[in-house]
Amino acid sequence: MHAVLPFVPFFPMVAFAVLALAGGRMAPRIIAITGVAPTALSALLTLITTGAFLGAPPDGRVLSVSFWTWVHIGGFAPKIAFYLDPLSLVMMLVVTFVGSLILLYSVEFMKGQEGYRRFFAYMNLFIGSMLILVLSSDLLFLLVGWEGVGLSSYLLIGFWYGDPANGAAARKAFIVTRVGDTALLVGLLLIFTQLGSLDIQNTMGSAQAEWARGSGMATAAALLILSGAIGKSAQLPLQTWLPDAMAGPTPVSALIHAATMVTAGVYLVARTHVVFDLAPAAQMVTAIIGAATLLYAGLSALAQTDIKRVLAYSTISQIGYMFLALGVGAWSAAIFHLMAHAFFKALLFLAAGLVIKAMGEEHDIRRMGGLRKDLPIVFWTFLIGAASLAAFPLVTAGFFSKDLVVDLTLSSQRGNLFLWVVAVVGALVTSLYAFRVVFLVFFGDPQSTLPRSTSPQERRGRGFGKASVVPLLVLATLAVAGGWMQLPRQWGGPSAFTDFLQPVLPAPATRVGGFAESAAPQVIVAVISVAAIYLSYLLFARRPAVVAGVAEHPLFQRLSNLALSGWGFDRLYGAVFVTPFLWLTRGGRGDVIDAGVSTIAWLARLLQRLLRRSQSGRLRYYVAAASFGVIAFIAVGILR
Amino acid sequence: MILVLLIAVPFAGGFVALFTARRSPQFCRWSALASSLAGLGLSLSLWVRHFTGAGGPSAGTAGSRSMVQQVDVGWIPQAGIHFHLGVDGLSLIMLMLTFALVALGVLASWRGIKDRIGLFHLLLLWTAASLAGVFTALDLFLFYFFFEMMLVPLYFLISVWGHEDRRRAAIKFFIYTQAGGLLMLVAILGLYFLHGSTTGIYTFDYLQLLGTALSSRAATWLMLGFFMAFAVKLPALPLHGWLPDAHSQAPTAGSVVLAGLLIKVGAYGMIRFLVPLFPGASFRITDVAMALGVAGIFYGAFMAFSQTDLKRLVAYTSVSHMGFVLLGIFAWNELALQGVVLQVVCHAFSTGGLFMLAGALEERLGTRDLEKMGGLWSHLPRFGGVGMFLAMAALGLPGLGNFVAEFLILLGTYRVNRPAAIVAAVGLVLATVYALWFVQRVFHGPSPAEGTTAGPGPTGAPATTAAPGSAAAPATATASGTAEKPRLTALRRRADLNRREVAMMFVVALVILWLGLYPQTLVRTAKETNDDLLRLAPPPTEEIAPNVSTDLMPLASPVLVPPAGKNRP
Amino acid sequence: MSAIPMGYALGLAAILFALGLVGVLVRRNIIFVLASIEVMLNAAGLAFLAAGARWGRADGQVMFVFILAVAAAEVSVGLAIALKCRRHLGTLDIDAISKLKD
Amino acid sequence: MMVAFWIAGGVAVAATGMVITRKNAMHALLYLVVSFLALAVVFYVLGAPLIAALEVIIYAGAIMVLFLFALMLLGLSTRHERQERAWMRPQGWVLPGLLTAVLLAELIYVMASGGPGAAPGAAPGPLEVKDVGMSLFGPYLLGVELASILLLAGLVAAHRLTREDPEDELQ
Repeated sequence: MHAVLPFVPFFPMVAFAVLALAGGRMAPRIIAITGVAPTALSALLTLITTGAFLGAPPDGRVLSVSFWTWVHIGGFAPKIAFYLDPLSLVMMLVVTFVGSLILLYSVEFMKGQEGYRRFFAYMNLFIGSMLILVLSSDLLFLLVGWEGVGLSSYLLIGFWYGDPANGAAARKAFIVTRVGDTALLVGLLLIFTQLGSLDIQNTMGSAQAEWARGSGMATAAALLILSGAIGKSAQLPLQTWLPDAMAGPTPVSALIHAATMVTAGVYLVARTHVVFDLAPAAQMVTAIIGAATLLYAGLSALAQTDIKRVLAYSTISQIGYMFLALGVGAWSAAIFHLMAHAFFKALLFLAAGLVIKAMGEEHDIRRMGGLRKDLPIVFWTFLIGAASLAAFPLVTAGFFSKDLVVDLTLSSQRGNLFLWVVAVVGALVTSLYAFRVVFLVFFGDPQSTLPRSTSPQERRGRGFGKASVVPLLVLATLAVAGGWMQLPRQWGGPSAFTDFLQPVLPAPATRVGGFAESAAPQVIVAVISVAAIYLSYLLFARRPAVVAGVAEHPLFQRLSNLALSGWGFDRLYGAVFVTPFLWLTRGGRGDVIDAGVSTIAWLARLLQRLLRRSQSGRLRYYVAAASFGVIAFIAVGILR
Repeated sequence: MILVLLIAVPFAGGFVALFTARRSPQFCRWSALASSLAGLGLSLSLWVRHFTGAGGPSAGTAGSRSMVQQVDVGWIPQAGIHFHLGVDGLSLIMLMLTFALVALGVLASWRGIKDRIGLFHLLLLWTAASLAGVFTALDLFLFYFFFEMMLVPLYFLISVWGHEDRRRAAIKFFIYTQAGGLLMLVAILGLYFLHGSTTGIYTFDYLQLLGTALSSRAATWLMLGFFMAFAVKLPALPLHGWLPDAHSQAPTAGSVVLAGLLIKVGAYGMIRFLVPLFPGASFRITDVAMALGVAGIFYGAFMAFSQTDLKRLVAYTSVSHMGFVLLGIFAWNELALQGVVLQVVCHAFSTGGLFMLAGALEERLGTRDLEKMGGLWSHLPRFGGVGMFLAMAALGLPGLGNFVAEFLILLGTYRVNRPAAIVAAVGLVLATVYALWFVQRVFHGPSPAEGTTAGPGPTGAPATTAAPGSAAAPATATASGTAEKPRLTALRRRADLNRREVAMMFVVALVILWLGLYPQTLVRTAKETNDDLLRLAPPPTEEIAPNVSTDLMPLASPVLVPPAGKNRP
Repeated sequence: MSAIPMGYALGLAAILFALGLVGVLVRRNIIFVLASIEVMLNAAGLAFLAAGARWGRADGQVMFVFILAVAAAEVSVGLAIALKCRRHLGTLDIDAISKLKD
Repeated sequence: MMVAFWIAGGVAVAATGMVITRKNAMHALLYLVVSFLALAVVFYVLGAPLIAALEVIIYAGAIMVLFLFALMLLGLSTRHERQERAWMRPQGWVLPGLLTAVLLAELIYVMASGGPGAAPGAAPGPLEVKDVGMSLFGPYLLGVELASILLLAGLVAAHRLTREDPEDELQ
């Protein structure tokens, strides 16, 4: 099993190299094969490793493969090495499995696009970097994966580079995440200077030994790591880039901006949970950020009109839940929600992609409607995804994972009632916007007169070959069945997932007795999500007159516009950072300091002009000058 | 003996190139390439013999332990001037860098230079000869001699084969460096006489001058003399005026040599001469120098972003990267010094690559103006790929050499001056801004041929909700009609990088990747020199003892509690 | 033998020199300039003589002879130039002769 | 003896003053001759009869005559006199006068305050013309030769400059 591990990230990287460097024309079929096969192979290898892990776990349930020492200067000796433990295994499963499904889907979705090869090259680069990120044993090597993921996200968002707006969105994503990465870098500096090593396990061990709980160093390190995570996972205040990242093709949004990259932040915090344990202040900050983000993003999603932006804001919101879980110490719950979210959010995105394709590149959900009959498969899979997102009780994986998070928010010692209430309100909003999309897109009468072919067969047959539909079905089953392995505590059912992660991520210390202990909170949450679905049905399917009245109200108009623009963060950052920067650089086009220094040249020229006039050519002036000189000489002689 | 050859070969090669040029330009180019590769071969042989042998350099010869080979012949004995060359890890790295980049420079101007080819290659090879001299000179007088000799051929390179404003740029370059050089000469003479007066031996020999006892005031003034000369070359912030002009007006080979090597003389000089000769004085100006370094990082980034001339943009990026070098030098501990050496080499290759790319683009498009470029990826995919790779190297993508170098520098600086390290780290974000802006304006955006319609017809994804249907992309400023870019529409598939250029870019990319993933080769070579230098000029305090005051992390939340942990380097 | 105290003679020389200088500075006719120069030369000669007389040495008088020679040569050339100037520039104004300036 | 000195000095100064202020060149030159003659008297009083004679012969005689010849060659007419008056505006005298006054003051001050100490030994014996001749052709022999060459140069220059050569006209 040792031998197998290095190949998992190796295959996608090789695929990237082959696709990027191969000159000449490659037939689309060959591109598709070299694009998808390696990741599928990695997925297979991961399954084998998982099987081996479950069956005969290696000693200490850890598998590490070391390649070489990156650089060795005095005490600084980071290594290029992989470290597989249950946490990275789960992440690897999600990345490779969901990744290969999405690659399969994009074989057909991107067919006929110019730059087909470039697309698969970048996707494989992404998957390879993500695997490096998840598997690396050294924080510095993790940074390689971390930035590699950022780079491939930049390349894929700006895939259609023809339109400068896509380029702008790509740059925005890379720069905003880079702000977070710089904070992470400073964190690394601090960690190495204080603890003398960057190897994750080693650092965590020495952190526990060195730093007292709540010590300044621990809090600083935790906060820096957190800001790196916030940048990558698009949490407040660095979340403005994700909605614009929808400029990339839909499979990109599905893979990077739903399932894997944005969850890298969650993985990082989970991986360094020891530091967060030592810094309760930082953990509280994480929880607050999580709660604030899930509410902020939920409300924004409610007002969006572009189907992909709704899902983008919903991703931000769901990751808010994960950060909330991390904040209250429920590490494995966060990872469980991460996995479930990967399944149903990827499903939603892929289904949305088909909807957009069917509607002829139309993104605005207000101009869609009644697709229920036209796209049955897409409708049912989208419905399952939306239900899972809305945590429809008992049936969907979303219910089990979100319920675990919400339950632990209340029962964990680090959690509190206020966070729980926020989480529940978030759940309500989530169900609202999830089913708003379902009702607007699939129910009601068709709004638009866009080119929708007349005959259903033709429409059904249009472009939805097996390659597009199979991933949908697989993800739909996962979105439903994915949750059964981890039933809620109160039910006494199997808790396979948290047990699997137990050695790496300890369960949070829970409060005893009282409201938290009882089953009441779970029932409340379930009831709320169902009620929200019905409310959404009322609001958006039946569209009663009173609702129209409220919609016209100016206050509601202003509020929805505000929510539409992501609560004005873009304008805020534009005013605070972008405009001063542009003003400064435009102002500084001519090199100010260079101009300063070249005033010496100007002075020389000025002096020359002055002295020129003294050479008037008239002899009498020269005699006068000479006599003036004599006088001066004598004066010096006298006065000295 | 090899050391003298290192200088003689390129020098003679210059003559050969000049005389063969009359017969056939191709033969002249090949002979120039041959002599630069010969130099490279010589330095590689030295490196293989001394640094890849039994795990480290053989016992150094007399004097400083790290000197691997020395040649010491009396030149003007009465004045104590010796033709004293010596090579150790650091100078060997610089030598290999010199010959490699000169070879790349010759290759880059294979088709670019058409008139007076012989003279061009003569000047290029003489620059290489004087650079070899600078990096191996151990006699301050000899060092100054080569330091000045280096300027003359490059001045002519810029002023004869340069672009539209070449004469002014060449003169500005010459005056800047000459003024700095003269200050250094004064400092050298000052040191010479002070040493003579205290010890009675009047000599320019670096090894003997090392330990001179100087009054703090004299040391400061002499140090400032050296600092000015190297700060001009490095370009530290206020003295960088010459760099953008010289780079944008120089021919491709000129700017490759300028960016790759001449700038490094500043860094090499500071490491080799400035701090070891005046340890006390240099550590007194550490804070000022680091502030200059950080200011340089930011200023370079801001200016790079606002340029419309491609080569000026790349020139300002090197001002920004050299800000890191200045930071690393004055952090003066093992990590920072290794970072500086790595940054010097990686920057030479990444910026050299960018200049070769800019030169190739200028050959094809006939312009350096970014406004006239845009959407080249669809027509020049190889250009795009290489441009993207080099941009990533410039912004310090982990996995490439620049990142490891900058990380080491930040690590080293973090121990000495925490705020400087943190602010410099923030500078990395600005590096991202200008690197991506460069890629956007040159390669992305609507392709010139179609003019108004979007490049490769994106069938999906209007970016923002406001965008109407995806088909009619708005005519942006860069694609203002095809009339303005007649030349671009003539781009044919064949205009992309040809085999020679791809080979060059491949070498550059390989080196950057190699230094990114396995920099140990370089670290091992420079290790001996760094230990020696740290022995000569021990840093003021081993480490800032982590007392409470410096530990208050500016970023930490207000709920900070003074740490109980002890610090383990 | 000279009962004249040197101070007086030198004073006279100084006055004559000053008058000559004013002449050169003010007058714009070349002839007058040359004449004033003669006056200044004589003043210098007087100073030499005063010193020679004072110390009883012949050197003062020898110097005067040399001054004479110089003055003679100078006047001849000066007047030649004046004639040339009159013929070509048509004027004797010393300010007109400023070709060397540009 | 002193009286002669004062009278001659006064005449010299007055004559020189008139030289500078006259509008008519001829009058100025004649006043100059008077000034030189007065100077000759001063030289004689200072105990240098040879120089006084030389002054009269060469300076007043030869050089001034040369001046007069030149003046006649130039043919100054009354038109020049009016031009002279135009050139000689009174305020033109202010600055040069001031400048010269400062110079004069300085010279006077130097002579009054400085000056050698007491004369070495008694007043020196009277200076014979023979002594002048002896030193002229003794230590200063070289000087004399050079003076002759100088005069030759002056001669050649004057000849060359005033030759009427059409082709090397000053364009």
